[in-house]
Amino acid sequence: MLEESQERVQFDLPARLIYLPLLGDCIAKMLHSLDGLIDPETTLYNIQLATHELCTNIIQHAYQASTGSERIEIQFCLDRKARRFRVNLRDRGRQFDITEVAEPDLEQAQVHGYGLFLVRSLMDQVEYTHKGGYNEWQIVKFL
Amino acid sequence: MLEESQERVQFDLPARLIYLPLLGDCIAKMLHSLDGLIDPETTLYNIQLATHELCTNIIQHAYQASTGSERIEIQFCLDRKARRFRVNLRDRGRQFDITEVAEPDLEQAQVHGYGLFLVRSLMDQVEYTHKGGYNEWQIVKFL
Amino acid sequence: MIQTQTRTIQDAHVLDIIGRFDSSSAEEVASQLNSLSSIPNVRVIVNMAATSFVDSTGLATLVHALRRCQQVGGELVLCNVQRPILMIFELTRLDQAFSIFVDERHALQSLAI
Amino acid sequence: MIQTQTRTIQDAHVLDIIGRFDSSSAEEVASQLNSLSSIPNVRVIVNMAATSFVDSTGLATLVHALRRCQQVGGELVLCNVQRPILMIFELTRLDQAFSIFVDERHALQSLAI
Ligand SMILES: Nc1ncnc2c1ncn2[C@@H]1O[C@H](COP(=O)(O)OP(=O)(O)O)[C@@H](O)[C@H]1O
Ligand SMILES: Nc1ncnc2c1ncn2[C@@H]1O[C@H](COP(=O)(O)OP(=O)(O)O)[C@@H](O)[C@H]1O
Repeated sequence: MLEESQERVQFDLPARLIYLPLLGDCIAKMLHSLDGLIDPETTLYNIQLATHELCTNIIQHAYQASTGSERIEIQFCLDRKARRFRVNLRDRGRQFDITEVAEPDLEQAQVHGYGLFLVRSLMDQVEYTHKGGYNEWQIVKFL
Repeated sequence: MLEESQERVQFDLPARLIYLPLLGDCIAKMLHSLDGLIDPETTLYNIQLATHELCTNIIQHAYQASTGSERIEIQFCLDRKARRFRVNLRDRGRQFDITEVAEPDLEQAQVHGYGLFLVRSLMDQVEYTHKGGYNEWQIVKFL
Repeated sequence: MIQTQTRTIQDAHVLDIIGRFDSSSAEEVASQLNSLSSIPNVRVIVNMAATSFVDSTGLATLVHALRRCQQVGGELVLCNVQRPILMIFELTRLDQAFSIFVDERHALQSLAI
Repeated sequence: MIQTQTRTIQDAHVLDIIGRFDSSSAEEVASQLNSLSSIPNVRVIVNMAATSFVDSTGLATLVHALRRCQQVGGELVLCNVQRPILMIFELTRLDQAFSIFVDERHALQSLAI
Protein backbone atom coordinates (compact mmCIF):
# COMPACT_ATOMS: atom_id res chain seq x y z
CA MET A 1 0.00 0.00 0.00
CA LEU A 2 1.13 3.51 -0.70
CA GLU A 3 1.58 5.58 2.40
CA GLU A 4 0.38 9.15 2.29
CA SER A 5 2.58 11.51 4.19
CA GLN A 6 -0.46 12.61 6.22
CA GLU A 7 -2.53 10.20 8.25
CA ARG A 8 -5.77 11.79 9.45
CA VAL A 9 -8.55 10.44 11.68
CA GLN A 10 -11.68 12.28 12.75
CA PHE A 11 -14.20 11.57 15.51
CA ASP A 12 -17.49 13.20 16.40
CA LEU A 13 -18.51 11.94 19.85
CA PRO A 14 -20.95 12.56 22.68
CA ALA A 15 -19.05 14.50 25.37
CA ARG A 16 -18.77 11.53 27.71
CA LEU A 17 -15.78 10.15 29.56
CA ILE A 18 -16.48 6.56 28.47
CA TYR A 19 -15.32 7.33 24.92
CA LEU A 20 -11.94 8.80 25.81
CA PRO A 21 -10.01 5.50 25.80
CA LEU A 22 -10.87 5.17 22.08
CA LEU A 23 -8.86 8.33 21.43
CA GLY A 24 -5.80 7.00 23.20
CA ASP A 25 -6.04 3.74 21.26
CA CYS A 26 -6.33 5.63 17.99
CA ILE A 27 -3.24 7.73 18.73
CA ALA A 28 -1.36 4.50 19.47
CA LYS A 29 -2.35 2.99 16.12
CA MET A 30 -1.33 6.12 14.25
CA LEU A 31 2.07 6.47 15.91
CA HIS A 32 2.74 2.76 15.59
CA SER A 33 3.35 3.19 11.88
CA LEU A 34 6.04 5.84 12.36
CA ASP A 35 9.64 4.71 12.47
CA GLY A 36 12.52 6.34 14.22
CA LEU A 37 10.76 7.70 17.29
CA ILE A 38 13.01 8.31 20.26
CA ASP A 39 11.35 6.69 23.27
CA PRO A 40 8.09 5.84 21.47
CA GLU A 41 6.39 4.64 24.67
CA THR A 42 6.75 7.98 26.45
CA THR A 43 5.96 10.06 23.37
CA LEU A 44 2.76 8.10 22.84
CA TYR A 45 1.81 8.31 26.51
CA ASN A 46 2.34 12.06 26.62
CA ILE A 47 0.18 12.77 23.56
CA GLN A 48 -2.49 10.44 24.95
CA LEU A 49 -2.44 12.18 28.32
CA ALA A 50 -2.54 15.72 26.91
CA THR A 51 -5.47 14.84 24.64
CA HIS A 52 -7.26 13.15 27.54
CA GLU A 53 -6.79 16.17 29.81
CA LEU A 54 -8.21 18.60 27.25
CA CYS A 55 -11.19 16.32 26.65
CA THR A 56 -11.99 15.85 30.35
CA ASN A 57 -11.80 19.63 30.76
CA ILE A 58 -14.28 20.07 27.92
CA ILE A 59 -16.63 17.49 29.42
CA GLN A 60 -16.33 18.72 33.00
CA HIS A 61 -15.72 22.48 32.67
CA ALA A 62 -16.82 23.69 29.22
CA TYR A 63 -20.02 21.63 29.32
CA GLN A 64 -21.16 22.27 32.84
CA ALA A 65 -24.92 21.99 32.67
CA SER A 66 -25.38 18.80 30.76
CA THR A 67 -28.33 18.31 28.43
CA GLY A 68 -26.99 14.96 27.28
CA SER A 69 -26.48 16.13 23.70
CA GLU A 70 -23.07 17.85 24.03
CA ARG A 71 -20.47 16.79 21.53
CA ILE A 72 -16.73 16.89 20.94
CA GLU A 73 -15.16 16.85 17.49
CA ILE A 74 -11.66 15.49 17.39
CA GLN A 75 -9.14 15.39 14.60
CA PHE A 76 -5.78 13.67 14.76
CA CYS A 77 -3.26 14.34 12.07
CA LEU A 78 0.11 12.64 11.82
CA ASP A 79 2.41 14.28 9.31
CA ARG A 80 5.14 11.75 8.63
CA LYS A 81 7.27 14.11 6.57
CA ALA A 82 7.07 17.04 8.97
CA ARG A 83 7.26 14.53 11.86
CA ARG A 84 4.41 16.26 13.62
CA PHE A 85 1.36 14.98 15.48
CA ARG A 86 -1.51 17.47 15.70
CA VAL A 87 -4.70 17.23 17.73
CA ASN A 88 -7.66 19.53 17.03
CA LEU A 89 -10.64 19.63 19.36
CA ARG A 90 -13.90 21.51 18.92
CA ASP A 91 -16.79 21.97 21.33
CA ARG A 92 -19.73 24.31 21.83
CA GLY A 93 -19.36 24.68 25.60
CA ARG A 94 -18.76 27.86 27.54
CA GLN A 95 -15.84 29.99 26.51
CA PHE A 96 -12.56 29.27 28.21
CA ASP A 97 -11.11 32.06 30.31
CA ILE A 98 -7.35 31.84 30.63
CA THR A 99 -7.36 34.25 33.57
CA GLU A 100 -9.24 31.66 35.63
CA VAL A 101 -6.31 29.34 35.49
CA ALA A 102 -3.57 29.64 38.07
CA GLU A 103 -0.41 27.61 37.51
CA PRO A 104 -0.18 24.86 40.09
CA ASP A 105 2.29 25.53 42.91
CA LEU A 106 4.78 22.75 42.26
CA GLU A 107 6.41 23.27 45.66
CA GLN A 108 3.35 21.80 47.27
CA ALA A 109 1.29 18.80 46.20
CA GLN A 110 -2.06 19.93 44.81
CA VAL A 111 -5.45 18.27 44.65
CA HIS A 112 -6.30 19.95 41.35
CA GLY A 113 -4.96 22.23 38.68
CA TYR A 114 -2.47 19.85 37.03
CA GLY A 115 -4.57 19.37 33.88
CA LEU A 116 -3.60 22.35 31.75
CA PHE A 117 -0.12 22.38 33.24
CA LEU A 118 0.39 18.86 31.89
CA VAL A 119 -0.97 19.78 28.46
CA ARG A 120 1.42 22.75 28.22
CA SER A 121 4.38 20.77 29.52
CA LEU A 122 3.88 17.68 27.39
CA MET A 123 3.10 19.30 24.03
CA ASP A 124 5.19 21.66 21.90
CA GLN A 125 2.33 23.98 20.94
CA VAL A 126 -0.98 24.72 22.64
CA GLU A 127 -3.51 27.10 21.09
CA TYR A 128 -7.03 28.00 22.08
CA THR A 129 -9.48 30.13 20.11
CA HIS A 130 -13.17 30.83 20.41
CA LYS A 131 -15.02 31.55 17.18
CA GLY A 132 -18.51 31.17 15.81
CA GLY A 133 -19.72 29.67 19.06
CA TYR A 134 -17.03 27.01 18.99
CA ASN A 135 -14.10 26.51 21.31
CA GLU A 136 -11.16 25.25 19.30
CA TRP A 137 -8.05 23.71 20.78
CA GLN A 138 -4.98 22.78 18.79
CA ILE A 139 -2.05 20.98 20.35
CA VAL A 140 1.04 19.87 18.48
CA LYS A 141 3.92 17.55 19.24
CA PHE A 142 7.06 17.32 17.13
CA LEU A 143 8.34 13.79 16.82
CA MET B 1 -26.39 13.50 33.25
CA LEU B 2 -29.45 13.49 31.06
CA GLU B 3 -29.49 10.69 28.58
CA GLU B 4 -30.63 11.48 25.08
CA SER B 5 -32.62 8.71 23.51
CA GLN B 6 -30.14 8.70 20.62
CA GLU B 7 -26.43 8.07 21.09
CA ARG B 8 -24.45 8.83 17.95
CA VAL B 9 -20.76 8.44 17.15
CA GLN B 10 -19.03 9.27 13.87
CA PHE B 11 -15.65 8.32 12.48
CA ASP B 12 -13.78 9.37 9.38
CA LEU B 13 -10.84 7.02 8.94
CA PRO B 14 -8.18 5.96 6.47
CA ALA B 15 -9.37 2.70 4.86
CA ARG B 16 -6.88 0.54 6.76
CA LEU B 17 -7.42 -2.66 8.70
CA ILE B 18 -5.47 -1.40 11.73
CA TYR B 19 -8.31 0.96 12.68
CA LEU B 20 -11.11 -1.61 12.70
CA PRO B 21 -10.69 -2.69 16.34
CA LEU B 22 -11.57 0.89 17.36
CA LEU B 23 -14.98 0.40 15.80
CA GLY B 24 -15.67 -2.76 17.76
CA ASP B 25 -14.60 -1.06 20.99
CA CYS B 26 -16.88 1.88 20.27
CA ILE B 27 -19.88 -0.38 19.66
CA ALA B 28 -19.13 -2.07 22.99
CA LYS B 29 -19.12 1.25 24.84
CA MET B 30 -22.37 2.32 23.24
CA LEU B 31 -24.24 -0.91 23.96
CA HIS B 32 -22.85 -1.08 27.48
CA SER B 33 -25.19 1.71 28.52
CA LEU B 34 -28.32 -0.11 27.35
CA ASP B 35 -30.21 -2.18 29.90
CA GLY B 36 -32.37 -5.19 29.27
CA LEU B 37 -30.45 -6.78 26.42
CA ILE B 38 -31.05 -10.49 26.00
CA ASP B 39 -27.64 -12.13 25.70
CA PRO B 40 -25.66 -8.86 25.52
CA GLU B 41 -22.37 -10.64 24.78
CA THR B 42 -23.63 -12.29 21.59
CA THR B 43 -25.58 -9.25 20.43
CA LEU B 44 -22.48 -7.10 20.79
CA TYR B 45 -20.30 -9.67 19.07
CA ASN B 46 -22.66 -9.98 16.13
CA ILE B 47 -22.86 -6.24 15.49
CA GLN B 48 -19.09 -5.98 15.82
CA LEU B 49 -18.55 -8.82 13.36
CA ALA B 50 -21.05 -7.53 10.78
CA THR B 51 -19.49 -4.05 10.89
CA HIS B 52 -16.02 -5.53 10.62
CA GLU B 53 -16.97 -7.66 7.60
CA LEU B 54 -18.41 -4.70 5.70
CA CYS B 55 -15.34 -2.60 6.46
CA THR B 56 -12.87 -5.30 5.37
CA ASN B 57 -14.87 -5.69 2.14
CA ILE B 58 -14.62 -1.94 1.55
CA ILE B 59 -10.89 -1.98 2.20
CA GLN B 60 -10.15 -5.13 0.21
CA HIS B 61 -12.77 -5.11 -2.57
CA ALA B 62 -14.20 -1.61 -3.04
CA TYR B 63 -10.76 0.02 -2.77
CA GLN B 64 -8.73 -2.33 -4.90
CA ALA B 65 -6.00 -0.13 -6.30
CA SER B 66 -4.79 1.68 -3.26
CA THR B 67 -3.47 5.22 -3.47
CA GLY B 68 -3.11 5.43 0.31
CA SER B 69 -5.72 8.15 0.67
CA GLU B 70 -8.93 6.05 0.65
CA ARG B 71 -11.31 6.74 3.48
CA ILE B 72 -14.30 5.19 5.23
CA GLU B 73 -16.93 7.25 7.01
CA ILE B 74 -18.72 5.42 9.77
CA GLN B 75 -21.70 6.41 11.83
CA PHE B 76 -23.09 4.41 14.73
CA CYS B 77 -26.46 5.31 16.12
CA LEU B 78 -28.04 3.67 19.14
CA ASP B 79 -31.69 4.57 19.55
CA ARG B 80 -32.57 3.61 23.11
CA LYS B 81 -36.29 4.20 22.70
CA ALA B 82 -36.66 2.35 19.43
CA ARG B 83 -34.13 -0.21 20.73
CA ARG B 84 -32.24 -0.13 17.46
CA PHE B 85 -28.55 -0.05 16.61
CA ARG B 86 -27.75 1.35 13.19
CA VAL B 87 -24.44 1.38 11.33
CA ASN B 88 -23.92 3.61 8.28
CA LEU B 89 -20.80 3.27 6.14
CA ARG B 90 -19.71 5.41 3.22
CA ASP B 91 -16.83 4.96 0.82
CA ARG B 92 -15.78 6.16 -2.62
CA GLY B 93 -14.55 2.82 -3.91
CA ARG B 94 -15.83 0.92 -6.89
CA GLN B 95 -19.53 0.23 -7.06
CA PHE B 96 -20.70 -2.98 -5.49
CA ASP B 97 -22.30 -5.49 -7.83
CA ILE B 98 -24.70 -7.78 -6.06
CA THR B 99 -24.69 -10.22 -8.98
CA GLU B 100 -21.03 -10.96 -8.27
CA VAL B 101 -21.91 -12.50 -4.98
CA ALA B 102 -22.88 -16.14 -4.78
CA GLU B 103 -24.28 -17.40 -1.49
CA PRO B 104 -21.79 -19.75 0.12
CA ASP B 105 -22.66 -23.43 -0.18
CA LEU B 106 -23.17 -24.28 3.48
CA GLU B 107 -23.10 -28.02 2.73
CA GLN B 108 -19.41 -27.73 2.09
CA ALA B 109 -16.79 -25.77 4.01
CA GLN B 110 -15.65 -22.75 1.97
CA VAL B 111 -12.42 -20.81 1.89
CA HIS B 112 -14.23 -17.56 1.10
CA GLY B 113 -17.62 -16.00 0.62
CA TYR B 114 -18.81 -16.01 4.25
CA GLY B 115 -18.47 -12.23 4.67
CA LEU B 116 -21.74 -10.92 3.26
CA PHE B 117 -23.55 -14.06 4.34
CA LEU B 118 -22.59 -13.25 7.94
CA VAL B 119 -23.67 -9.63 7.60
CA ARG B 120 -27.08 -10.67 6.26
CA SER B 121 -27.54 -13.40 8.85
CA LEU B 122 -26.46 -11.38 11.87
CA MET B 123 -28.29 -8.12 11.18
CA ASP B 124 -32.00 -7.43 10.78
CA GLN B 125 -31.67 -5.03 7.84
CA VAL B 126 -28.95 -4.66 5.22
CA GLU B 127 -29.15 -1.95 2.56
CA TYR B 128 -26.70 -0.85 -0.08
CA THR B 129 -27.00 2.15 -2.37
CA HIS B 130 -24.63 3.92 -4.71
CA LYS B 131 -25.14 7.64 -5.19
CA GLY B 132 -23.08 10.68 -6.01
CA GLY B 133 -19.92 8.59 -6.27
CA TYR B 134 -20.44 7.15 -2.79
CA ASN B 135 -21.21 3.60 -1.77
CA GLU B 136 -23.51 3.68 1.22
CA TRP B 137 -24.22 0.73 3.46
CA GLN B 138 -26.79 0.72 6.22
CA ILE B 139 -27.19 -2.21 8.56
CA VAL B 140 -29.63 -2.33 11.46
CA LYS B 141 -30.05 -4.56 14.48
CA PHE B 142 -33.12 -4.49 16.72
CA LEU B 143 -32.24 -4.99 20.35
CA MET C 1 -3.35 -7.58 18.35
CA ILE C 2 -2.59 -11.28 17.95
CA GLN C 3 -0.12 -13.71 19.40
CA THR C 4 0.31 -17.35 18.53
CA GLN C 5 2.23 -20.06 20.29
CA THR C 6 2.70 -23.73 19.58
CA ARG C 7 3.13 -26.43 22.19
CA THR C 8 3.42 -30.19 21.94
CA ILE C 9 1.33 -32.45 24.17
CA GLN C 10 1.80 -36.18 23.68
CA ASP C 11 1.58 -36.61 19.91
CA ALA C 12 -0.40 -33.46 19.29
CA HIS C 13 0.66 -29.96 18.29
CA VAL C 14 -1.37 -27.34 20.11
CA LEU C 15 -1.68 -23.89 18.54
CA ASP C 16 -2.92 -21.14 20.87
CA ILE C 17 -4.44 -18.16 19.08
CA ILE C 18 -4.41 -15.22 21.45
CA GLY C 19 -6.38 -12.08 20.57
CA ARG C 20 -8.07 -11.13 17.31
CA PHE C 21 -7.94 -13.66 14.49
CA ASP C 22 -8.97 -11.54 11.50
CA SER C 23 -7.80 -10.22 8.13
CA SER C 24 -4.92 -8.32 9.77
CA SER C 25 -3.55 -11.36 11.52
CA ALA C 26 -4.72 -14.35 9.47
CA GLU C 27 -1.41 -14.58 7.62
CA GLU C 28 0.53 -15.13 10.81
CA VAL C 29 -1.80 -17.95 11.86
CA ALA C 30 -1.80 -19.36 8.32
CA SER C 31 1.97 -19.62 8.26
CA GLN C 32 2.01 -21.47 11.59
CA LEU C 33 -0.69 -23.84 10.35
CA ASN C 34 1.06 -24.31 7.02
CA SER C 35 4.22 -25.56 8.62
CA LEU C 36 2.27 -27.93 10.89
CA SER C 37 0.20 -29.29 8.02
CA SER C 38 3.30 -30.31 6.11
CA ILE C 39 4.02 -33.02 8.71
CA PRO C 40 2.56 -36.41 7.64
CA ASN C 41 -0.30 -37.61 9.90
CA VAL C 42 -0.02 -34.46 11.97
CA ARG C 43 -2.48 -33.97 14.84
CA VAL C 44 -3.29 -30.33 15.44
CA ILE C 45 -5.37 -28.84 18.24
CA VAL C 46 -6.23 -25.18 17.77
CA ASN C 47 -6.93 -23.84 21.25
CA MET C 48 -9.18 -20.78 21.02
CA ALA C 49 -9.56 -20.10 24.75
CA ALA C 50 -7.95 -16.69 24.31
CA THR C 51 -9.29 -15.96 20.83
CA SER C 52 -11.52 -12.92 21.22
CA PHE C 53 -12.68 -12.44 17.65
CA VAL C 54 -12.73 -14.47 14.41
CA ASP C 55 -13.81 -12.94 11.11
CA SER C 56 -14.56 -14.60 7.77
CA THR C 57 -10.88 -14.54 6.85
CA GLY C 58 -10.11 -16.33 10.12
CA LEU C 59 -12.73 -18.97 9.32
CA ALA C 60 -11.32 -19.40 5.82
CA THR C 61 -7.82 -19.83 7.23
CA LEU C 62 -9.02 -22.65 9.48
CA VAL C 63 -10.93 -24.38 6.65
CA HIS C 64 -7.84 -24.20 4.47
CA ALA C 65 -5.66 -25.69 7.22
CA LEU C 66 -8.21 -28.45 7.90
CA ARG C 67 -8.06 -29.52 4.25
CA ARG C 68 -4.27 -29.52 4.21
CA CYS C 69 -4.12 -31.63 7.37
CA GLN C 70 -6.57 -34.13 5.92
CA GLN C 71 -4.48 -34.32 2.73
CA VAL C 72 -1.44 -35.49 4.71
CA GLY C 73 -3.55 -38.04 6.61
CA GLY C 74 -3.64 -35.84 9.69
CA GLU C 75 -6.31 -34.22 11.78
CA LEU C 76 -7.12 -30.71 12.94
CA VAL C 77 -9.57 -30.08 15.76
CA LEU C 78 -10.63 -27.03 17.75
CA CYS C 79 -11.17 -26.53 21.46
CA ASN C 80 -12.25 -23.89 23.99
CA VAL C 81 -14.18 -21.87 21.43
CA GLN C 82 -15.93 -18.94 23.13
CA ARG C 83 -19.67 -18.89 22.82
CA PRO C 84 -20.22 -15.97 20.40
CA ILE C 85 -17.58 -17.46 18.11
CA LEU C 86 -19.08 -20.93 18.41
CA MET C 87 -22.39 -19.47 17.27
CA ILE C 88 -20.68 -18.24 14.09
CA PHE C 89 -19.39 -21.75 13.45
CA GLU C 90 -22.96 -22.97 13.82
CA LEU C 91 -24.40 -20.28 11.55
CA THR C 92 -21.95 -21.13 8.77
CA ARG C 93 -22.36 -24.86 9.56
CA LEU C 94 -18.61 -25.06 9.98
CA ASP C 95 -19.36 -26.80 13.28
CA GLN C 96 -20.03 -29.82 11.05
CA ALA C 97 -16.74 -29.61 9.20
CA PHE C 98 -14.68 -29.24 12.40
CA SER C 99 -14.57 -31.39 15.50
CA ILE C 100 -14.92 -28.88 18.32
CA PHE C 101 -14.11 -29.90 21.91
CA VAL C 102 -14.81 -28.15 25.19
CA ASP C 103 -11.20 -28.35 26.30
CA GLU C 104 -7.78 -29.68 25.45
CA ARG C 105 -8.23 -32.86 27.45
CA HIS C 106 -11.25 -33.90 25.42
CA ALA C 107 -9.50 -32.95 22.20
CA LEU C 108 -6.49 -35.08 23.13
CA GLN C 109 -8.69 -38.05 24.03
CA SER C 110 -10.36 -37.98 20.63
CA LEU C 111 -7.05 -37.73 18.79
CA ALA C 112 -5.62 -40.66 20.75
CA ILE C 113 -8.23 -43.13 19.46
CA MET D 1 -11.67 -0.25 32.63
CA ILE D 2 -10.37 -0.39 36.18
CA GLN D 3 -10.13 -2.99 38.87
CA THR D 4 -8.85 -2.55 42.40
CA GLN D 5 -7.93 -5.11 44.99
CA THR D 6 -6.59 -4.82 48.51
CA ARG D 7 -4.27 -7.28 50.17
CA THR D 8 -2.54 -7.28 53.54
CA ILE D 9 1.16 -8.05 53.83
CA GLN D 10 2.64 -7.95 57.31
CA ASP D 11 1.33 -4.66 58.73
CA ALA D 12 0.73 -3.02 55.38
CA HIS D 13 -2.37 -2.72 53.21
CA VAL D 14 -1.55 -3.10 49.54
CA LEU D 15 -3.88 -1.56 46.99
CA ASP D 16 -3.46 -2.78 43.42
CA ILE D 17 -4.79 -0.43 40.77
CA ILE D 18 -5.35 -2.39 37.58
CA GLY D 19 -6.07 -0.54 34.33
CA ARG D 20 -6.85 3.12 33.77
CA PHE D 21 -6.84 5.39 36.80
CA ASP D 22 -8.61 8.49 35.49
CA SER D 23 -11.68 10.71 35.94
CA SER D 24 -14.00 7.79 35.13
CA SER D 25 -12.54 5.53 37.75
CA ALA D 26 -11.02 7.84 40.37
CA GLU D 27 -14.07 7.57 42.62
CA GLU D 28 -13.70 3.84 42.97
CA VAL D 29 -10.04 4.20 43.98
CA ALA D 30 -10.87 7.14 46.26
CA SER D 31 -13.43 5.13 48.20
CA GLN D 32 -10.94 2.28 48.73
CA LEU D 33 -8.31 4.76 49.89
CA ASN D 34 -10.79 6.60 52.10
CA SER D 35 -11.62 3.51 54.08
CA LEU D 36 -7.94 2.63 54.50
CA SER D 37 -7.04 6.15 55.59
CA SER D 38 -9.54 6.03 58.44
CA ILE D 39 -7.38 3.43 60.21
CA PRO D 40 -5.01 5.08 62.73
CA ASN D 41 -1.31 4.72 61.76
CA VAL D 42 -2.30 2.88 58.61
CA ARG D 43 0.46 1.83 56.22
CA VAL D 44 -0.65 1.82 52.60
CA ILE D 45 1.27 0.63 49.58
CA VAL D 46 -0.30 1.56 46.26
CA ASN D 47 1.01 -0.96 43.76
CA MET D 48 0.85 0.48 40.26
CA ALA D 49 2.43 -2.41 38.37
CA ALA D 50 -0.75 -2.88 36.37
CA THR D 51 -1.78 0.78 36.20
CA SER D 52 -1.67 1.68 32.52
CA PHE D 53 -2.72 5.32 32.70
CA VAL D 54 -3.04 8.05 35.36
CA ASP D 55 -4.59 11.42 34.60
CA SER D 56 -4.65 14.61 36.68
CA THR D 57 -7.71 13.38 38.57
CA GLY D 58 -5.83 10.19 39.42
CA LEU D 59 -2.89 12.25 40.70
CA ALA D 60 -5.24 14.43 42.78
CA THR D 61 -6.84 11.32 44.27
CA LEU D 62 -3.44 10.06 45.40
CA VAL D 63 -2.43 13.43 46.87
CA HIS D 64 -5.70 13.59 48.78
CA ALA D 65 -5.18 10.07 50.18
CA LEU D 66 -1.59 10.85 51.12
CA ARG D 67 -2.75 13.81 53.22
CA ARG D 68 -5.46 11.79 54.93
CA CYS D 69 -3.02 9.02 55.80
CA GLN D 70 -0.56 11.53 57.24
CA GLN D 71 -3.38 13.06 59.30
CA VAL D 72 -4.01 9.73 61.05
CA GLY D 73 -0.29 9.24 61.69
CA GLY D 74 -0.03 6.75 58.84
CA GLU D 75 1.95 6.47 55.63
CA LEU D 76 1.15 6.00 51.97
CA VAL D 77 3.80 4.97 49.48
CA LEU D 78 3.81 3.93 45.83
CA CYS D 79 5.57 1.12 44.05
CA ASN D 80 6.07 -0.38 40.57
CA VAL D 81 5.18 2.84 38.79
CA GLN D 82 5.58 2.40 35.03
CA ARG D 83 8.07 4.69 33.38
CA PRO D 84 5.79 7.07 31.42
CA ILE D 85 3.70 7.54 34.57
CA LEU D 86 6.78 8.06 36.72
CA MET D 87 7.82 10.83 34.36
CA ILE D 88 4.51 12.58 35.05
CA PHE D 89 5.23 12.38 38.78
CA GLU D 90 8.59 13.99 38.09
CA LEU D 91 7.11 16.72 35.88
CA THR D 92 4.58 17.70 38.56
CA ARG D 93 7.27 17.21 41.26
CA LEU D 94 4.91 14.81 42.98
CA ASP D 95 7.85 12.41 43.09
CA GLN D 96 8.96 14.62 46.00
CA ALA D 97 5.67 14.38 47.87
CA PHE D 98 5.46 10.59 47.52
CA SER D 99 7.94 7.90 48.42
CA ILE D 100 8.11 5.76 45.29
CA PHE D 101 9.71 2.30 45.42
CA VAL D 102 10.73 -0.04 42.64
CA ASP D 103 8.78 -2.94 44.08
CA GLU D 104 6.69 -4.13 47.01
CA ARG D 105 9.64 -5.60 48.85
CA HIS D 106 11.43 -2.26 49.00
CA ALA D 107 8.21 -0.48 49.98
CA LEU D 108 7.66 -2.96 52.83
CA GLN D 109 11.25 -2.54 54.04
CA SER D 110 10.84 1.22 54.29
CA LEU D 111 7.53 0.96 56.14
CA ALA D 112 9.00 -1.50 58.65
CA ILE D 113 11.58 0.99 59.95
N1 LIG E 1 -12.25 23.64 28.45
C1 LIG E 1 -12.47 24.45 29.51
N2 LIG E 1 -13.54 25.28 29.53
C2 LIG E 1 -13.77 26.07 30.59
N3 LIG E 1 -12.98 26.11 31.67
C3 LIG E 1 -11.89 25.34 31.73
C4 LIG E 1 -11.57 24.47 30.64
N4 LIG E 1 -10.45 23.82 30.96
C5 LIG E 1 -10.07 24.25 32.16
N5 LIG E 1 -10.94 25.17 32.64
C6 LIG E 1 -10.81 25.91 33.91
O1 LIG E 1 -9.43 25.91 34.27
C7 LIG E 1 -9.25 25.33 35.55
C8 LIG E 1 -7.97 24.53 35.61
O2 LIG E 1 -8.05 23.39 34.78
P1 LIG E 1 -7.02 22.21 34.94
O3 LIG E 1 -5.65 22.76 34.90
O4 LIG E 1 -7.33 21.19 33.92
O5 LIG E 1 -7.24 21.63 36.40
P2 LIG E 1 -8.55 20.99 37.06
O6 LIG E 1 -9.40 20.48 35.94
O7 LIG E 1 -7.98 19.92 37.92
O8 LIG E 1 -9.19 22.11 37.83
C9 LIG E 1 -10.49 24.48 35.79
O9 LIG E 1 -10.77 24.32 37.13
C10 LIG E 1 -11.54 25.25 35.04
O10 LIG E 1 -12.07 26.28 35.86
N1 LIG F 1 -17.78 -3.43 -0.71
C1 LIG F 1 -17.59 -4.20 -1.80
N2 LIG F 1 -17.27 -3.63 -2.96
C2 LIG F 1 -17.05 -4.37 -4.05
N3 LIG F 1 -17.17 -5.72 -4.09
C3 LIG F 1 -17.49 -6.35 -2.95
C4 LIG F 1 -17.71 -5.62 -1.75
N4 LIG F 1 -18.03 -6.51 -0.79
C5 LIG F 1 -18.00 -7.72 -1.36
N5 LIG F 1 -17.68 -7.65 -2.67
C6 LIG F 1 -17.60 -8.77 -3.62
O1 LIG F 1 -18.40 -9.82 -3.13
C7 LIG F 1 -17.62 -11.00 -2.93
C8 LIG F 1 -18.11 -11.77 -1.69
O2 LIG F 1 -17.78 -11.05 -0.52
P1 LIG F 1 -17.81 -11.76 0.88
O3 LIG F 1 -19.10 -12.46 1.02
O4 LIG F 1 -17.48 -10.76 1.92
O5 LIG F 1 -16.69 -12.88 0.80
P2 LIG F 1 -15.11 -12.73 0.55
O6 LIG F 1 -14.72 -11.35 0.94
O7 LIG F 1 -14.55 -13.80 1.42
O8 LIG F 1 -14.92 -13.01 -0.92
C9 LIG F 1 -16.20 -10.53 -2.84
O9 LIG F 1 -15.30 -11.52 -3.27
C10 LIG F 1 -16.20 -9.32 -3.76
O10 LIG F 1 -16.01 -9.71 -5.10
